[in-house]
Amino acid sequence: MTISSAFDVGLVVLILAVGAATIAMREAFAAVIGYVVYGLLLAMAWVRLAAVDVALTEAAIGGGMTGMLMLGAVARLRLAEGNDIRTSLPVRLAAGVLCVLVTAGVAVAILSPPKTIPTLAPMVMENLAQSGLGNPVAGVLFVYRALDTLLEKVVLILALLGVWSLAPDSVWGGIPGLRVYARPGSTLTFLAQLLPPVGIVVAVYMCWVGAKEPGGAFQGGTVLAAMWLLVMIAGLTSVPSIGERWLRRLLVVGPVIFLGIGLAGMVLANAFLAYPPGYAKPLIVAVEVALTLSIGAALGLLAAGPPERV
Amino acid sequence: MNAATLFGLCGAVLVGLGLYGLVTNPEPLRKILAFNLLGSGVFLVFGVVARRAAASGLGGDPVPQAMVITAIVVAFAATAMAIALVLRLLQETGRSTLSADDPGGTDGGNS
Amino acid sequence: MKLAFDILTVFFVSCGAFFFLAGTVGLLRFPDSLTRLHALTKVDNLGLGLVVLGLLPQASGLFAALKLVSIWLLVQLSGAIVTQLIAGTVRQNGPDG
Amino acid sequence: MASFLFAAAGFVLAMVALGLLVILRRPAEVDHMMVAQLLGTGGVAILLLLAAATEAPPVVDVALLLALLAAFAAVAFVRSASGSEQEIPETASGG
Repeated sequence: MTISSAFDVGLVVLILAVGAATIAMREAFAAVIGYVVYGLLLAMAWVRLAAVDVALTEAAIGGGMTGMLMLGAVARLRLAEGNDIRTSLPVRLAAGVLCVLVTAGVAVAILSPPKTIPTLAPMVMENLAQSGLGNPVAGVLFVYRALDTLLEKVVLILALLGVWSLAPDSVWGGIPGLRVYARPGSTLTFLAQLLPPVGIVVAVYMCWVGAKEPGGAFQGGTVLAAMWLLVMIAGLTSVPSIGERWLRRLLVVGPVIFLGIGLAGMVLANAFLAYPPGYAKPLIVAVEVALTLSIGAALGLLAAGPPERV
Repeated sequence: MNAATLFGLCGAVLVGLGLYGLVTNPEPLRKILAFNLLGSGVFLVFGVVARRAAASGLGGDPVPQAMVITAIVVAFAATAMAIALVLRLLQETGRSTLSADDPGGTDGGNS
Repeated sequence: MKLAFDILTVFFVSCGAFFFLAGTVGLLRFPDSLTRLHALTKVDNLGLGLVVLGLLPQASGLFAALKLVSIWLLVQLSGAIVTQLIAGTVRQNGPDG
Repeated sequence: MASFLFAAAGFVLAMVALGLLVILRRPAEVDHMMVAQLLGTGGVAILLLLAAATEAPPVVDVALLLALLAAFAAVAFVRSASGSEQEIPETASGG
């Protein structure tokens, strides 16, 4: 066994242990903390699988944003009662057997790979030069499967609409119920003053470097969202009401520009979401910048929750 | 066994763990958490598919990688939606379980 | 020259690893939350600093080296503030909170 | 050189694992919050060592993101810890 595979075995054992702890923990708070750890460890697994783009996304969303979202819920659900219901032993056993079977099935599928492994990588690499991008993952996201990426932005906005629509009628268009932790002059204020400038630089860097190396709009947008939430939690800026014009424009600017360029492609390049030859890279960078802002706004608002006061 | 297979098996176990948590845990929030675990296991399996197709001087097939990135963001959106539903349920009914019984009426101890 | 750089790397990274060990021992042995927090933050940050110092000779250029140092500075600064925050929770809720 | 760096990364991973084991077994919430610190330093060290060992400079960016989000996660932990239920305390004494 080489040293790198020993490292991998250790990492896998740790991931599984933390994952199991997340399921088995009695306290919801501890379980969510376990999940954050799990997300950050999974980012390392993605690094070992040579998928740095995915590692960045997993660290940002799996570790940071999902943790923030769930911890907010834990703090509220703590006040609820009626959590003592336990699942009976036969049900647990049956579920255990079912899960072992599912695991075994997936494991068999993994251990018996097909003779010729299907891949689109050579095709991507052949055509990547035309787009002027250096990062094949960005190439797939913005050139070959641009429709997926566009629709995903629409899904984000639809999810946000879904979250908003859960608010009572009386507070529609009001302010999201993000719990703040404001203690004037506290250390949190200092952190919220120090970290966001760094975070914004990192977000711009991620977005810019995404064309050539791992990174891109998703990662940059998530960092922006995290920094925005930090500033709001510290009480340095107030949480905007969801009816604000600028907020709604920010949410749609990315998809609208993407769609506009896609429609222009029908005229200029003979296909929806095709880029005219020679202009691919600047257009993709423009789309990425707009998407970074929109993703940041959408993720931040998703974590902030439905409006609760007017 | 190479690294890709190892992480693939890790993904398989995570799928099982997540499924177990999803079935047995009564609290909705824990169910959401377990569902995320299940989902990330599936992503990991998908990542192994990408890794096996390493070609053209790349670490892996970029197509599955791009799809996993999309999936992670969509999973976050779905999680946010689910949590908003749970919190709304709490607001409406004052409890955070999905069972149809009376709140806290299991064995008298409703503290 | 390459050898000298490699020796520097081995030396500093080993020192860093030692401090990570020391931090974990502190986490295991210290009696209450505040002292454990202290062990974790100070010693691990020093360990990370030494690891970064050890990796500098392996960096591909000035920019890469600067990036390494700025990551350490970021961890250092945010780590110090975050520790203060957590310690504040201890003071507010008591050590068992 | 690569195998030394891998070994160092594995050692730090073992230390982080041990730390996690200790932290997550303790009952106090305050101890649980320390995982942000543990991953913020140990995780960054592991990723930097991996980046150097596999000669993959983009991995350094993952370390950068991890450093940033560990601090963010810690804020989330502190905000949601029990005892901070009141939205905004009337007095700013903090004690």
